Formats: sequence, C-alpha cells, structure tokens
Amino acid sequence: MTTATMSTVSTITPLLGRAKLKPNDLKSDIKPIWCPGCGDFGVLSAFYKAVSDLGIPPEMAVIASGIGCSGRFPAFVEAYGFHGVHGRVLSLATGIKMANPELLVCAVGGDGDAFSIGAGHFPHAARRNVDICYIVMDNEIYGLTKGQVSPTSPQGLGPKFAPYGEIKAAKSTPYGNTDAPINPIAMALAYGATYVARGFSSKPKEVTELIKHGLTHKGFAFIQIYSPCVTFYDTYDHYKEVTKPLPADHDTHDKMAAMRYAYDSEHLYLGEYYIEDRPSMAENLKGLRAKSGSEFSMDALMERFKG
Amino acid sequence: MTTATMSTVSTITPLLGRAKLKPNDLKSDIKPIWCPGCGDFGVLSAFYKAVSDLGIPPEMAVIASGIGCSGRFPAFVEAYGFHGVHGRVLSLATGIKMANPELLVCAVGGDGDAFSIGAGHFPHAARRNVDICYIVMDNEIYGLTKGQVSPTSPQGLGPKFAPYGEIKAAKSTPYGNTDAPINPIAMALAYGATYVARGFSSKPKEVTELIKHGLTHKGFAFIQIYSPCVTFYDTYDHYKEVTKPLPADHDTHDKMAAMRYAYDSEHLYLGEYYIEDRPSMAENLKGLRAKSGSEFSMDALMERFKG
Amino acid sequence: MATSNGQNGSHDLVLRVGGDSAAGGIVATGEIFAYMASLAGLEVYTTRTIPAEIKGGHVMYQMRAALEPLTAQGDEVDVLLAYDEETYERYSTLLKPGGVLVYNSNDVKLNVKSEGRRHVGIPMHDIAKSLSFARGYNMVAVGALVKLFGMDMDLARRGIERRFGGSKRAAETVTVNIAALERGYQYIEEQLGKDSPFQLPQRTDEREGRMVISGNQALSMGIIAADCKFMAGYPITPASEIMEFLAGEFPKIGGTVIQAEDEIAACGMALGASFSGVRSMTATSGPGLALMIEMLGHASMTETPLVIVDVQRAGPSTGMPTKVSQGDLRLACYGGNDDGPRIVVAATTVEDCFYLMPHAFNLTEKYQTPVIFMSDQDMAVRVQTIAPFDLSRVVYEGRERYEPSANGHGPYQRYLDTPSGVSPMSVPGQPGGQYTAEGLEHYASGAPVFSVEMHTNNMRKRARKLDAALEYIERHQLWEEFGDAQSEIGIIGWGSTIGPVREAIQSLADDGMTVHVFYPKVLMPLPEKQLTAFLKNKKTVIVPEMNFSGQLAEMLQAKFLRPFTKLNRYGGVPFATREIVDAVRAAHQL
Amino acid sequence: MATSNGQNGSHDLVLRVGGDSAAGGIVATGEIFAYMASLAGLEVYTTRTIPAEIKGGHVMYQMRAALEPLTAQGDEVDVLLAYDEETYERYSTLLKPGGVLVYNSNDVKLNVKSEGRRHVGIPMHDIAKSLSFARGYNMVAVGALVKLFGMDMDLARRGIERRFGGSKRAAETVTVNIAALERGYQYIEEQLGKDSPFQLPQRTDEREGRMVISGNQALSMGIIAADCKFMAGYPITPASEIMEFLAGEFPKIGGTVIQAEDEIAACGMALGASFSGVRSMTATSGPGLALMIEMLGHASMTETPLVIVDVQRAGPSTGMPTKVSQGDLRLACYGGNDDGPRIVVAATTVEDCFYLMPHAFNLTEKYQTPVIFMSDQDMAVRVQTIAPFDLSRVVYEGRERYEPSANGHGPYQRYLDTPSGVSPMSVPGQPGGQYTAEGLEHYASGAPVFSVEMHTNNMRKRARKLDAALEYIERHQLWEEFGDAQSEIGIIGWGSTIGPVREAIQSLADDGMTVHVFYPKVLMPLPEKQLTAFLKNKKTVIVPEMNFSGQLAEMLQAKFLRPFTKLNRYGGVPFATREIVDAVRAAHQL
Ligand SMILES: Cc1ncc(C[n+]2csc(CCOP(=O)(O)OP(=O)(O)O)c2C)c(N)n1
Ligand SMILES: Cc1ncc(C[n+]2csc(CCOP(=O)(O)OP(=O)(O)O)c2C)c(N)n1
Ligand code: SF4
Ligand code: SF4
Ligand SMILES: [Mg+2]
Ligand SMILES: [Mg+2]
Repeated sequence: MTTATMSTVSTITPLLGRAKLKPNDLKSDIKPIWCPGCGDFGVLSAFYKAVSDLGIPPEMAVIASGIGCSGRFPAFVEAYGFHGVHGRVLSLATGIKMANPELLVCAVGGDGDAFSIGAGHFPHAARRNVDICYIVMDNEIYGLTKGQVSPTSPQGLGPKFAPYGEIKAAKSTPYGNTDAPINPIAMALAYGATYVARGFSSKPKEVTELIKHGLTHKGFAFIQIYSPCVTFYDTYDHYKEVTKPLPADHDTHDKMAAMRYAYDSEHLYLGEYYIEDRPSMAENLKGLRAKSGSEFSMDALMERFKG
Repeated sequence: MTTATMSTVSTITPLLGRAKLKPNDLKSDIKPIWCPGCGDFGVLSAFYKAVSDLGIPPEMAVIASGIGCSGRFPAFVEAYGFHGVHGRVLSLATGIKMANPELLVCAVGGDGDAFSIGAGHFPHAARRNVDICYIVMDNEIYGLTKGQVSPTSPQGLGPKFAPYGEIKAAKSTPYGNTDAPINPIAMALAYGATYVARGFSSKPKEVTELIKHGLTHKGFAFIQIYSPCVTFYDTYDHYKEVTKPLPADHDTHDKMAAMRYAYDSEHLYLGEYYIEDRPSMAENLKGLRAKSGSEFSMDALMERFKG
Repeated sequence: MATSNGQNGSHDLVLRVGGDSAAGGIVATGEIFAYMASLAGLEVYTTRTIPAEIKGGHVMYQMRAALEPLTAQGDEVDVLLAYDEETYERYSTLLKPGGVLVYNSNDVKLNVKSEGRRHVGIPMHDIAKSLSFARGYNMVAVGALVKLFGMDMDLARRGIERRFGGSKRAAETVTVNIAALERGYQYIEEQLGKDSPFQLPQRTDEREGRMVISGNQALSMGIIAADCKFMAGYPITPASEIMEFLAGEFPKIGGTVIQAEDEIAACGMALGASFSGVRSMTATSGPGLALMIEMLGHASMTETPLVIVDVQRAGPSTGMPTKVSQGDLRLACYGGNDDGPRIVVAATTVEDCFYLMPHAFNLTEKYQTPVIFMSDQDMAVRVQTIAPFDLSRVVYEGRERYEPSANGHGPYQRYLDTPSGVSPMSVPGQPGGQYTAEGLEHYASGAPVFSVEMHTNNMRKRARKLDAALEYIERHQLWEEFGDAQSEIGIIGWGSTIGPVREAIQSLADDGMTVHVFYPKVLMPLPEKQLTAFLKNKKTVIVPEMNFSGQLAEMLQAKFLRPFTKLNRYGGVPFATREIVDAVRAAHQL
Repeated sequence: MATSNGQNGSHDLVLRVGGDSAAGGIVATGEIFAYMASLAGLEVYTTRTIPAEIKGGHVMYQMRAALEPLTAQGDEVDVLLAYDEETYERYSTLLKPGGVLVYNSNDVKLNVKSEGRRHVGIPMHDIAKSLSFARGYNMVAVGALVKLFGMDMDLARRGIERRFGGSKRAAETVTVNIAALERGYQYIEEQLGKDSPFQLPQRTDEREGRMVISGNQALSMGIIAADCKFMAGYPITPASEIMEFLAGEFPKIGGTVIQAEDEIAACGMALGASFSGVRSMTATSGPGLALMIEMLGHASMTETPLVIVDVQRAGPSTGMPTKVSQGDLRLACYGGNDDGPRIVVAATTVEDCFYLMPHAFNLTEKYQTPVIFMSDQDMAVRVQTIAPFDLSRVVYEGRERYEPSANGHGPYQRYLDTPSGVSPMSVPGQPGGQYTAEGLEHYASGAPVFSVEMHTNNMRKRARKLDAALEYIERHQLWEEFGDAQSEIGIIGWGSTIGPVREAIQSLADDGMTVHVFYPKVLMPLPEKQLTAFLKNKKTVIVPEMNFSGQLAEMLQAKFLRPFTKLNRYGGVPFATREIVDAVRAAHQL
C-alpha cells in the first residue's frame, strides 16, 4: 500500500491532528444493534481507529448513510450523522460537503444501498470527484430485510446453492439467483473514482489504513469492504480463502492494471487498486466562484430587467 | 466488424425474415418533430433499414423509450411503442420482454435519460443480460430541455468554452461544466453487457449493421450512437475528425482490449467493442421454471396451511 | 379455565409469550401453541411484535384461541408466559383477574401480590441445563403449559416436528426439543399432581380442515388466483414476503418474478409486462409507494393496467418498519402530479387479502387504470384461522381487447373516446394493433397533442372510467355493512380495523347499545350511493383509523359536508376492542 | 386606438402575434413590442404558447400594454399580427370590433368580411426578399406596426439592439434588421400617408424605472434575497430557468448550484446542505416533485429545513410540459407515506414569486419542516411590468440554534419535545452538538425507538409545528383579501388565478355586482381563523382552479363542511377574465 494520497491537498488537511481522542472516545452512547459476529463491527472499530489516528475533532466529522444493517453505522460514532433513506447517501453526503467543505464527510452503507437502489448516484459522485470517502460494507446480501440477494450475490445463490458461504435465507430466489453479480471495483474505475480500494472486515489493520487514506484523499474515495453477514450469508471462510493483498509492485496509477486485478478469476485482491490526482468538486466549485467575479448587488440585478 | 452474434440462439431468431417490408413501410403516420439536421434522423433511418433487412413483422416489435428528443423515437416507427417517463426505459423494456419473450424489444433514449436519471438501471439490465437492444442517442447534451449539460458533456463546457463543437446554450453551466464526463463504453463493459458497440449517426451503413447485430444478439446489447444536436451543441465536425473504426484485428471477445480502446485518448472508436455469449435473462428464467417443477395446484397450496 | 376475553362474549383464551429475542425461541413457543390449538380444531388469531434491533431485543407473541372465528387479537390476557423480567413488567397489568402467570423463576423476581391471578414459577433455565440443552428452556415452558391446560402431548410433539422438522439436522433437533417438552410437563405434574388446573375451550363438532395463514400469504395466493403471471418487486418490510412467496410458485405456472434494483424499476417492469398483455403487479410498503408515484401517474396517463400492493407500515419516512399504520391512504388516492385517476382498494381481513385480489386485477384490467391494493403490517404478518378459499368465488373479468374487424377501417385508435371512457386495447403481437403508449397528452391515436380541447376531453375521459367502475363495485358489493341499520350511531372505516369493530359491536349489544357499520373495500371511487343511504339517519359517525390525521375521515367530510368523529391511533399497534367500545359508548351518551 | 380590453375598464391595448416557429422571429416580434411599450413607460403583461414540436409548430405571443398595472393577459385582441394563415384562422374571432388585423399578404388569404375590423395586408416576404434578407420579414411587420400606431422609431431601434445585440455577429444582425424595420415603416407610409391611424396609450406622468420580468426570474431573485446559498436541481420544463439563473448568480456570492443526476439526488443534496446549516433548495415541476416524495417525508421526519419549488405544468405524467396547471396541490400537501407535516405556500403573482420566497425560507428554517413553494408554468414564463423589489420588505427569521450552555447539562437532545414542537438545532462544526438526523422513529436524543409512546408523542410534536407556524402566517398576513366584505358571494383561490379575478371584480363592479375574495398564500396550514371569518356571511363561494378535480375546493370542504362552487379549467391555459365574471354573475343570479 502506498501512502501517496496522504500528501495531496485534501480539504480536510486542516483538521488533521486537531483532536487527541482514543478510538473508544469515538463511540457514541448508542450500542451497535448488529448480530454478534457481523462484519460491520470490524469496520466500525477500524473507523474509530482511523479517525482517532487522524486526530479529527468529532464535531467536524459527518457520517451519512442509507438504510440497511450497515446503514445504522453513523449513530454508533460520536460525530454528526445523517441516517438517510435507502440508496441516497451519496446525494446527502455531496450536499453536506459542498455546503461546508471544511467538514470531513464520510458516506457508508451496504451493497444493496450502494449498488442496487443507489446505483444511479455512484457514477456521478465519482465523476464529480466529490470530496468524500464512500465505504461500502459488502456482505453480498440484504441483511436488514432478512436475506434476499443483492447485486453482489453470486449467480445461482439460493437455499440449495451457496457457492461461497452458508446461506440461511435467499427467500426471493428459492430456485437460485438468475442475475450475474456486478464488479464494484471495475465499476468505480470505469466511473472515474480517484481512489479505489478493497478491504475485508477481518483484516482490521489493513482496513484502518484504507479508511485513513480514503478519508484524507482529495476527491472521491471508494472503499469496498467485505463484511460478512453471519446471520444470512456467512462468507467468512470463503473470503479468508480467496482474498489476497494486491502485489506490492502494483502501480496504483495504472487504471488498466487495476481493471485486470478487478477481473482476476482466482483471487479477490485487497488493497489500493487505483489512485489519481485530479481536481476535486470542491476545487472546481471554487473555480466557478473565481470565474464569476465576486461583484454582486441586488440593485444591479434588478437593473437588468429595467428598460 | 464480425457477424458472430448473428448465429447465436437469440429469442428473436424465429422472427427473422417473417416480414417483407421496405424501410419506408416502417414509418408510422407521425412525422418526426426533430430539428432539421438532428442526428436522430440518421439513427431512425438506420433503424428502419435494420428492421426491414431482418424482416421482423411490425406487430412483433416493441420500442420503448424515456423522455428527451430521442425519446420521441418509438412513435415514428410502425411498431408497438411505449413512451415512458424519464430514465426508466430499461425497466419497461425488461418487463415487456420477460412477459413475452417472443417479441423483439428495443429500448432507445438520450444520454441524459440513460446515464443521468437512468443510470441506476443500466448496470442491472446489463448484468441480468436481459434480451433487449439498448440504443442511446448520445448528443452530449440535454436536447429537449434546451441545452443543459449531460453526463457525457465535456468538462468545462459552457457558453464560453465548447472544446468539441458549437454550443448554443449550456445555461446551467454559465461558467463551465465542473463535472468530468463518464465513459459509456467502459461502463457497459464493467457492467457485464454482452454486446457493446458505438456508432455515429452520420455513418448510416455502419449504424444499420450495429443495430442489426444488437437486435439479434442473445442478451443485452448496448449501442452508443453519437447523434449530434444541431440546435444546442453541434458536434458534427468534431466527430468526423476524431471518430475512427476499431482496428480490424480487434478481438471482440477480449474485454481488456475493449477497455483500452474505450479509454483511448486520441480517438473515439466506432464499431463493436465486445461480444460475449452467456446465458440471457430469458434463458435463466426458463431455467427457474424447469427447476421449480411444473406441479401446481391451488388445493395443494392451501393444504400447506392446514393442520 | 375457558374464559371470555375482550368484549367478545365467546369462550376463548389469550396466551401471550414474551422474552428477549436474543435468547431465541420466544416466537417459536407461540407458534407451536397456535399450531396445537389449530390441530385441536380451534380458531386462532395471533399477533406479534418484531424487535427494533437486528438481533436481540424484546419480542412478544400472542395467540388467541376460541371455538368461534375471531376478528381481533384480544385486549387482555388469560395466560402470560414471561421468559424474563421485562415481559413481566410490560404486560402483567394486562393479565385478567383469574388469569395465570407462568414465569421463568430463574429470571423473573416477583415482588407484587397476585391480586387474584395465579402465579406459576418454573426454573426453566435450570431444567434446560439439566438436560444439557440450554436453548431448550422454551420447550420446558411449552411442556409445562401443556400440562397446566391438560392438552394433548401428541399435539405438542407434532407441533415441534412441524416447527423444527425438514432441515438437515432436523431429527436431532426434534429429539432434544421433545425431551425438554416432556421435562416441563413432568415438572408441573410433580408440583401440582395429575389434574390440570386450567382448560382450553373444547371443540366437539367436526369441521373441515381450516387454514392457519397470514395476510401476506393469503394475498399472495389471491394474486395467483387472479391469474396474475408477472411480479416485480424490491424487498421491503413488511411486503417482502409477497415477492418471496410468488418466487416459489410463479415459476411452476409459467409466471415470472423479478427482484428489481429498486421500486421504480419494479413498477416499470410490471407496467411493461402489463403492456405485453400479462396481468402484472408489484408489492411494496410506504417508502416504496412514494418512489412509484411518478410511474403510477404514467400508468394512469397511458391507461395501462397495473396493481400495486401497499402493505402499510408506520411512517413518515423510514419510521417504524415493523409497526402497523394506515397512513398511506392519501398517498394512494392523491399521490400524483396533476389528476391521474386510480382505483384504491383495501382489504379488511385476511380472507379479503385473498378474495379482493382478483377484483383488484379485474378493476385494473377493465378500467385500464392503476389499482392500489392496501394492506397493513399487522394483517400481513399475523396468522389466523380461516376457511379454505372457495375458488368458485373468484371471478375473472378482463381487458376489453381491440378487435380490428369490429373497429371498421382506419388505423387503430388506442385512446378512442367512448361513453365509459374505456378504449379497446391491443397487445403486442396482434397485427394491426400497433400503437405507442403515450405519457404526453395525445389524440385518440396516441399521437401527442397539446390542445385545450384534447386535454380537457381526455381529462374527462380518463376520470369517467372511475364512474364506470362503480358499476363493478356495486355488482360485486365491494363493501361490508353490518350492525343495526336503525342505529343513529355509525362507524365508517377501512382496512383491518374492521376486526376490533366487529368484536366491539357484539359486546356493545350485550350492553344494549347499537351501532351501524360500513366498510368500503374500494376507497377511490367511494360507493357514494351506499354511503349516502347509510348516512341518512346518522347522528354521529365514528371513523377509526390507524393514522394521525384521519385520512378517510377527511375524504368523507369533503364529500358529504358533514362532521365525522375521528378516532385516531398512531402508536404502531392495532386498535384495542375496548377503544372502539368506548368511542361508541361516548357517542351514545352525546 | 387606445381601447378598453376585457373587463378591465382602463385604457389598454392587446397585441397578439402568431406564426410558425420554424419560420423564426415570431416571439422576437412580440418581445420587441413589449420592450418598446415598456420603454414608453407602459405596463406590459405578456403571455405566449410554446410549440409542442421541438422545432417548428405554431407559436403565439401576446402583449398587453396599459397605463395602469395589469393582472391578466386580456381575453380579446386589439391588434392581431398574423404571419400565416393558421394564425388568422385560430384567432380572428378574438379580434374586437374596431380591432385591426395586420397580415402577411404573401401567406394569408382573406376570405371573410371585415365585420367592422380593419385589415391591413403587407407582402412581408416580398419586401424582405427585396432586401435580400428573407428572415427579416418579421421586422418589416414591426416597422409597419410602429407606423400604424405612431410609435417612436427610436424605441424600435433600441428594441432591436437589445434583442440582437451583444453576440459576435451582433452589429451586422442589428443593421439588417433595422433596415427591414424601416422598409416596413415606409411601406405603410406609402400606403396610408403620414398620419398614423391608431394610437397607443400615452404615458404623461413620470415613474421610477420599472422592471419587465418573468415569474421564474422574480422567484430566483427571491431565493437570493432570502439568503439561500445552495441549490441543487435537475432540468425540467418549466422550472429549469431557476437553476440556470442561480447558476449565474450564486457563485458570485459564494453559493453553490449543482446540476444533479436526477430529482431524488437534487433533493438529497439540498437536504444534506441544509443539514450543514446553509439555506438550501431545489426546484422542479410535477414529475420531479413526484420523485421527491420519499425524500420529502424524510425531511419532515428528520426535521431538516428544505424548500422545494414546484413550477406546475399540465399532467398527469409527462402531460403537456409547456402548459399550465394547478394540479399538484394535493401531491404537495398529502404526498408522503404516512403523515409527515410540511408547509405549502403558493405565489399569486410575479411579485409574490419574489416576496413570498423569503417567507418560505423563514418558515422552513423556523419550523424545521419542508416547505413546498408552488408556482405555475404561466406565471413562470410570461414577463410583466412590476415595480423594483423593495428589499426593506424582506424579513429574515432563522433556525433556532442549539446553545449548549442554555440546554443545561447532559448530551444534546436533537428532537427535544417543546411546547411549539420546535427543537433547537445544532450544525456540524458546533462542538457538543453531535447528533444523527434520524429517519426512523426516535427518542429526543435521536436514538431509534419503536414504542407506542414515543411514536404517538412525536407524531404530535411534529404536527404541532404547523400550528405554531400559523403565528408566523398571521403576523406576516400571508394572504390577499379584497373586494366587498359585505358581499354574499365569495371567491377563494390560490396561485396565479388571482390575476383574472382581480380584473373580473373591477368589471363586475361596473355592473354593480360585488364579490369578496380571499387568496391564502399558505395552503398548508390554512389560515383557518381568517377563512372562518370570511365565510361567515357567504352564500356562495366560488373556487377557481386550473385543475380537474378542484383540489383546494375539496380541502376547504373537508375543513369547513360546506359546499364550495368548483370552477375548474383544465385545458392547459390560464383563466379568461370572462370565465370568472360569468361565474360570479351566475352566483348572483342564484
Ligand atoms: C425505499 C426503500 N425500499 C426498500 C427498503 C427496505 N430495505 C431496507 S435495507 C434494504 C437493503 C439492505 O441491504 P444492504 O444495503 O446490502 O445492507 P445490509 O443490511 O446488508 O447491511 C432494503 C431493501 C427501504 N427501507 N426503503
Ligand atoms: C422526472 C423528469 N425530470 C426531468 C424531466 C425533463 N427532461 C425531459 S428530457 C430531459 C433530458 C433530455 O436529454 P437526453 O436524455 O440527453 O435526450 P435528448 O433530448 O438530448 O435526446 C429532461 C431533463 C422530465 N421529463 N421528467
Ligand atoms: S443480519 Fe447480517 S448484516 Fe445484519 S447485523 Fe446481522 S450479521 Fe450483520
Ligand atoms: S434540440 Fe437537438 S436533439 Fe432535439 S431535435 Fe433539435 S437537434 Fe435534435
Ligand atoms: Mg448487504
Ligand atoms: Mg441528449
């Protein structure tokens, strides 16, 4: 993993190191309601650690989410939060950040929230390079609604066929899932996301690093984190088997190389696939303000409509 | 261009050659209301020709669309049509086709309809490999609403900056478009579309061929057709300059090669990027029926709830 | 201890079980009892809560059993089975005088006097652990109750087999559970001797095999009975089960179920399928219906049939997904940009979930305008005993098809103006029937037009279809009317509140108080003639609704220009029978 | 020929221009006249149609000019400028006795008698071609009209400069157009001599510089005046212009405009920005509002301020995007799963589009519930003369901010229950103010909870804010009341129908007929006290609405339990003054 992104001028650079909090200090009063063993716990711990390491004051952090087990995440963090409706977290996060670019804004959610109902917003957040970090807790299933297939569920998944884990539901696909899964990493790359990474909730140290890099990246950072659902689709063993760190010599500036790893037929690679430095949305909007000139008066505006 | 797809077992194979109609016979009573010179005329003519060549009876063809200048397309064809709401054409087309797989179903629309408001449906139609052809008339602008930027508009596009054509509007971006454009070909590839091609409305013969292939492809065929908007963003000259057929030796089964061409920095390649043979949605749904067994009686169902 | 509950008057028994769902087995306990009661020929009516937590959290399951059909869950409890302290604290006040508390003495510390109720403490955890099967504490309780009520242990064993059988490790699970069951039984026998102190109602007459079924299950079967063959949905509590049910059955009959990427796509797929000539639907809850509003208007404008099921849950917004509400009526009736006619039907009972569904499809097909079918979370998830469905009551009335010959010459006019407003419809594949379904205002041909004349005319044409639909509604009497027509006190309601109302009028009758009740099953268009007749002699009309603002009451006021007495509950739980009784009493005292 | 038009009584003139938009220049003709009239110190009020076709199709532009402020477009026409036969056929019956038809004799074939009207044929194409500037035929017509009405040629030249100046090829374009103008002028001089047969109203008094402005423009300026700094939108006719206007101005004042990928995202971005503490909004039309319904409920549930502008167009569904309607009222008021309170305001005039906007923002910020601001296509796109905005009338009342010290100890309670229902709100960046905006039902802290008590309580808390808002509405008198309070005939309306109503009561007064008018500018919550007082002495109350079903009328009936006389037009065009007059007349004759 490179730490290249740490040095670019992210909007949140001024926040770094301003707070001295232990990870535990970032726990809110609300206890997570996840099932014991849920992968989301690992992501949450890594998040506490990342924010603590970065030294970001809680009042400057906003976590937005959609609906899902994973969508309950914001309430568990001592920070501002927005538990939005299903699938719209990227629009909330974009508004929150662009209205006040000094805030650290992180969007979180599940694979259904992100890639199913939210699929229409992902390409646009990426191409705008909006200055947020988007963490998707991917359990390849709908947890909260009790185990229907999601866009990342393997084809064929059903009560009688669970190629990669133990399935306890899949009620909407009793004869197997007809749909082929999407490839979130390839999609993020195709959309022009400028930071694309993948983690696994059982690798807390690595996940912590990815989150730190994602939060401090200038522009849109996308992190897919495998986060198994023990209750409906337990894929821990599968991931332990097939995940593998990206090779040390992988060039994170080579999009085509990243694509190839995303499509690897044997392994699910973990780590940073791609990093790019291009103007972020906050920068671009600042640019507009400069171009517009700052001359404004209501009287002048009214003059425009006079004879 | 290969004609490989012509031989696979598409659901519409039984329709081929059943009608003997000239392209003109496929014109409906409604005269296109497009501006003279609009690229959509070229696409429409190619479509008439393709359907005529394939010999598909008009009563077996359904064209669904969303909203936009391009969305008016279905009414101009002597066939069944569905002029849906903005951005939902793929869901309509999926329903139409899956309810009656014997029909030829084609979805059409503009770049805004497809990649902006409709962006959430595109990945899913592709991964399901639904047996339809999706033609996007891409003018890199919102035509019907009079010239705002679309997801394919170049970054910076505004009244004072039109890198690739003459801009007559771009009113929503008076100081320039802040957003980077998406790459529809790369997206379609990342989504798992099994037929991915690009045309240019000024190349009617090539477009006709692509449409014929797309219509007869087994599964989801995506064709991006550059179709300039003379009224708001005239890009004819630009396309004439930068488009170029894909090299004859391009292997249409090599997804990574297709990706590389999609990202070419010099040329916009025309032709067939990618073709894949994998089970289509109609096939998969048929498979479910086989698995379910065909035993059904209401009485047996009721028994299930008795003591 | 066959007791009378609520204001029912019939002999019945209410058992409530509660505990922490993390411990497991609470719902299973209730379900096994419901099954046993049903096997014993009793009518059952269950209700349950669903914890707010994803795993863990308090959960309650209530079963009511009686000789006669039941219409409400029962306000008070005869037997409270408290697995933990919280259960005891929440519900002990609901226990009737003469009722019995069975509690887990390993967890519950009693510190109040019994006040005429019987208390039976059982060290459930200790007993279960003594069997090296800690999770079996709930079966210990079941065994104890079986003994306490002198029930048939064979029924209990069958219940356990049904609940746990079938899966891989089934046999083993069944064995250990039955062992726990038997230990519980013995424990009571040891404590209280051979004779059982309480008794369930006893069925002596023979009855044909009745079903124990939930609203969502009945509704799904109604969809099949209606000859619907296409369903696209998106998971959402409490409607997901409908898609899941149909996913299991539709493939067998050549039908299609698609789990779409969101509700808009689900609605679009169903609309497309309907255009192709297949009866089509989607099912969702409030947030999903909210997302379908644009497409709903499109169905109305293009005159394409479509059924949308809305299993209502408490809102607004995400709200309380596992709690009941009737808060979506106005969204269903009025949610749309500009006036796009739609028909709104509402099931009042689990039976209705089945029988009303073919009507919903007939209405959408005949009048080519979308139908929204309203259910609610409570009716959808609880199970209840009902008679097997009488398939001879299912009628089929279809789309008026375009017949080229009958239409004379000239091209097909998809949106032909007719006296009823209904235009004959072609279907793709039909030669000569080509048209474009058009969301822009259009000529009869479907060609877009923006003229004052055509728009004015078409707004009337489309709306006229609702007038025409009244004929269907009257012919099939899509309403319930009961009680005393002479009464000056009336109740008009919709949906599942009919249950407590039915129970309430029985108990009011015991007190010599009358009430006259009308439940339309079609809320748009309202059966105005019947309602007008109903209202003629009414001094006070109560409108009970599980929503804040009185959504039906407001619609009635707008139409009949007279006051209605709003009776609103908006806590996420169904009406208690008592609340209806009190409201009618108050009206009588005016 | 200063004539009186409609039922106005004041001296004014109505000019209507029509032709095929493919030929070009029709709208330009009208705009130049509007500009000239405005320069001449007259009040103007324009209206236009937009062709259904993307390019080409019939288009009409009407300008009314008068000495006194105008409130309606004018039912009849003094001067009809017909570029083609279709124009003549469509509108010749609108021409008043004594009116004048100026027609393109190269296209229009007159085959009827003049019936007291004057006909002036001009071979416009021939003349233009003689100048080798075929597209200049419209300027030939302008020149002719200038001469016919004895107007100042300098004003006409300035008009042309304004219309065509500025662009690259501007100078050249201006020159050829002015040449055509002068040839038209000469042509009439040659035909009819030096004296002009007709005359425009003449202004003699001095007035401060007035603005000629559209509703969308005024509304956009209102947004700026309200201190809003964030707008996210998605293009849609007829609302796109608001986003476009703000995109030009917001960057100058540090504000942000984002063209989102769809309406749901636009709404979400605005909601997020508001959460960040910035006044935020989105603007759309009916189909977009339909898509925002889920998110609207979310704003209500999370109590996050948000303004949504709905520039209504004719539906249902895609409908007629360029035509007017008032069909979205019920969607705005009731569109939501379960009862989620929102405030609905409606501008009645172009001035209101400006002045009401700061109130809309104050309401959403003070009461932390979404506000929907209703406009309509006609008001949005036509231009009209109004006085410059008086910025001293703009008031600012903001969010109640959370003050950690004032709140005592303990963690911040975002949803603290208070008598008004309004809870002090923190903003990200504020230490100690951390909370999660929660769409699930919640405790005061924001932590999710699904209890009967909290849900019941919060449903009341949230709704109570609308009662509190009545104080604001009364304090700022957000309604219009005029006419004769003694009259037994009343009109209650909303939105831009107020214009024809104002004009109608003048003309009714001439006939000795009175009427009393009330236009609430807040439709939810309705100003009940004022309406009750208004209704006290009313025998008949007419509710004119540009929709099919009488959406406001139904709301009033539900509230006041008395009949209202629905007066509905749903052809996609505004009311004619005459239609109001006729309805009031009929009421007087009851
Ligand atoms: C509009 C809408 N549709 C559907 C739902 C129901 N719903 C809640 S969460 C969810 C999907 C959960 O899956 P995912 O996003 O993968 O999150 P997870 O629970 O697995 O973490 C769905 C369909 C909803 N709340 N709102
Ligand atoms: C829900 C909704 N939002 C917005 C619109 C307005 N609208 C109509 S077409 C269009 C975009 C047109 O652009 P494109 O899809 O590229 O088609 P084109 O006109 O360029 O062919 C928009 C935003 C609408 N009709 N419905
Ligand atoms: S259901 Fe699955 S995703 Fe949800 S909390 Fe439990 S383990 Fe986690
Ligand atoms: S506006 Fe543009 S896209 Fe629309 S018809 Fe005219 S040229 Fe074609
Ligand atoms: Mg998931
Ligand atoms: Mg376009």
